[in-house]
Amino acid sequence: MQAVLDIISWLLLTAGGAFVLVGGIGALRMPNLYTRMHAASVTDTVGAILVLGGIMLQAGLTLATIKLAAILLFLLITSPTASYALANAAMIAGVKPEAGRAPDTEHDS
Amino acid sequence: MTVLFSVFLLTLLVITAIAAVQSRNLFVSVMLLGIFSLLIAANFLLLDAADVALTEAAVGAGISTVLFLGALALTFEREHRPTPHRWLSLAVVFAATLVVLYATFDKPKFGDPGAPVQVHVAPWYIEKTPEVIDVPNIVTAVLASFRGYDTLGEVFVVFTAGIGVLFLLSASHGHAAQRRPDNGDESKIGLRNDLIPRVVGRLLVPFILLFGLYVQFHGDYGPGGGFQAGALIAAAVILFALVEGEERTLEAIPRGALLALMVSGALLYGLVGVAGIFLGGEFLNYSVLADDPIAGQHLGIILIEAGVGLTVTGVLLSIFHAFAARDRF
Amino acid sequence: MELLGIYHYWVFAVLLMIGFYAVVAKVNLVKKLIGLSLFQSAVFLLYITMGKVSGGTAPIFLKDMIDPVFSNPLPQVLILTAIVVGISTTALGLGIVVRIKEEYGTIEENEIQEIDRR
Amino acid sequence: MYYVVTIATLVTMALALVRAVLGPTVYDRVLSVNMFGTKTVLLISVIAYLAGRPDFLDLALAYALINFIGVLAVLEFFKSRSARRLQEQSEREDN
Repeated sequence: MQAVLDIISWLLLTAGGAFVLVGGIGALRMPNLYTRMHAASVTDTVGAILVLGGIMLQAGLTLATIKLAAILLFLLITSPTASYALANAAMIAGVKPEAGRAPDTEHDS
Repeated sequence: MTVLFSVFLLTLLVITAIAAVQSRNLFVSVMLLGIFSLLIAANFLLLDAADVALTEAAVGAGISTVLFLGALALTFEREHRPTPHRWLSLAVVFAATLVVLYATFDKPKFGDPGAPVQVHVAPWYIEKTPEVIDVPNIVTAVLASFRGYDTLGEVFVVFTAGIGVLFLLSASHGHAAQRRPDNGDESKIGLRNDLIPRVVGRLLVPFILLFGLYVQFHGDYGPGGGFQAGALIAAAVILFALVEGEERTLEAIPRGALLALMVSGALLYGLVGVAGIFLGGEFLNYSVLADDPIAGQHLGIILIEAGVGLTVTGVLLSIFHAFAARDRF
Repeated sequence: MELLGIYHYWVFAVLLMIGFYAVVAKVNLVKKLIGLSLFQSAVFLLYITMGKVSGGTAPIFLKDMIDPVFSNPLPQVLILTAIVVGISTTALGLGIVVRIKEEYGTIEENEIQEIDRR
Repeated sequence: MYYVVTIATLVTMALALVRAVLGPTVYDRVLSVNMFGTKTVLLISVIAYLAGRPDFLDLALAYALINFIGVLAVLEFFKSRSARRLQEQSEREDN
């Protein structure tokens, strides 16, 4: 039983690590703001679920698991909201979601 | 392996710091400062300082960004001029860096248990804490009981800084600045009319408050204490102010209440100390507060931490309101 | 391993000097305060680094600990309070900068000096 | 096995930092600050188990709750600033 749990948790952790990494590469390499945001926010959520889930399996039924569940819950609430607010603010400020390169109008102004 | 992680994080830390100083856009600097705070908190954790990391988390993640942004909203967003005498300053700084680097070779080895810092008073604290105070968190024991004088001083420094900000920013406005009148355009576009962040923000506020109270009263058993809790609770109220607006926050917690928090926290700390004298001990000796010395210590530590928490909350919120009342950002 | 350990001190030195550079060379007052907080953080890092004991753990007793090795709690206490004091004093500095801007209309040091000379 | 996640998180942090330094718009920087926050939560949770100290999870919980505030404050700032600019523009046009 313990071995099975270990293997599942190992798989979850590795998959989580992979997603996190892919998100990082996407946030760096994607051509414009909205695609970068897509890469970062989606993998943020999946990565958090997988990594924290993997740790939860290791922790077993303790107070730590409840804390991990709370962390996961709050991350699942706040992280997409922050992404939404960010995209919304960028839209209002006039950064257009165009294909290809980002418009160079609003460099840090 | 942990040392390697630490080295990696420290390298990122240096890059962040250089980028923050080098950027002429002050927003970018402030945002990089936020990243800097996250990195240094992770580093503190790797160096076994859980309490310090929690403090950095509570202060650096929200409050310091909000304060810097508040100041930027009232001043300018960009540096207007390039740095004068740049090469001269760089040369001086480079020379000074070499001197400090040379000095590091005489430092005790990293992690050496025989270094002078480790053998002076720390072993005594670690050995005596279970016996004299009996709380699991040695940091709290040292902070609140063994070195209560230091902490009293720090609380009064925080208090004084808060008073100073109130004096500076509640002065009547100079001729240059006038309070921008509230107009429909601005309030229509702000966060207050953006439903999703508003709902989520309001949902989070009670949880942050609850977590703040947990950190306050669980400080004897795990990482936490008055300083961290004060910063967390202040952060919760600031979040409320961001999503619901200044006026509603001031309706809930008026300025007078914040002043009362500030003063009562510092007074509570002082009074606990004086109570020690009246009960036949020394100033800030909690052992005499109850029949059993250890119960007295526990009581004293809880009261002191409560005082610290009240003052820190009051001061940070007063500072925030002082900046926000100058102009809405 | 030894070099990796001393790396912490080097980072302290470099961060300290980055902060120092911002304070002495930059003319923008907010930038100076940012430099000051970097300087502060460097000092925090030095203290915490010195308190680390190899093989040690955070100085909090857990129930199932047998003969634990703890890192030094004293620097942690000093820095914990210093962080909160640091943010309050930074806020005080920012308050002064805001007042300067309202009176002089600028936060660049050399422009303020020019106005004063007039 | 925690090492895999830790290394992945650290590398991602480095990538996010590069994005934060490069920009080009402020929103990119806010995005990387937000990413950095989530990655820090994960990193701290993993380190807590790496070090065998589950009580460190309090710290990750604090970040999970608070990170949001910095991002919201920045966005609020930009929104009201662009609103102010629009208004100044319209005032100029009115005159």
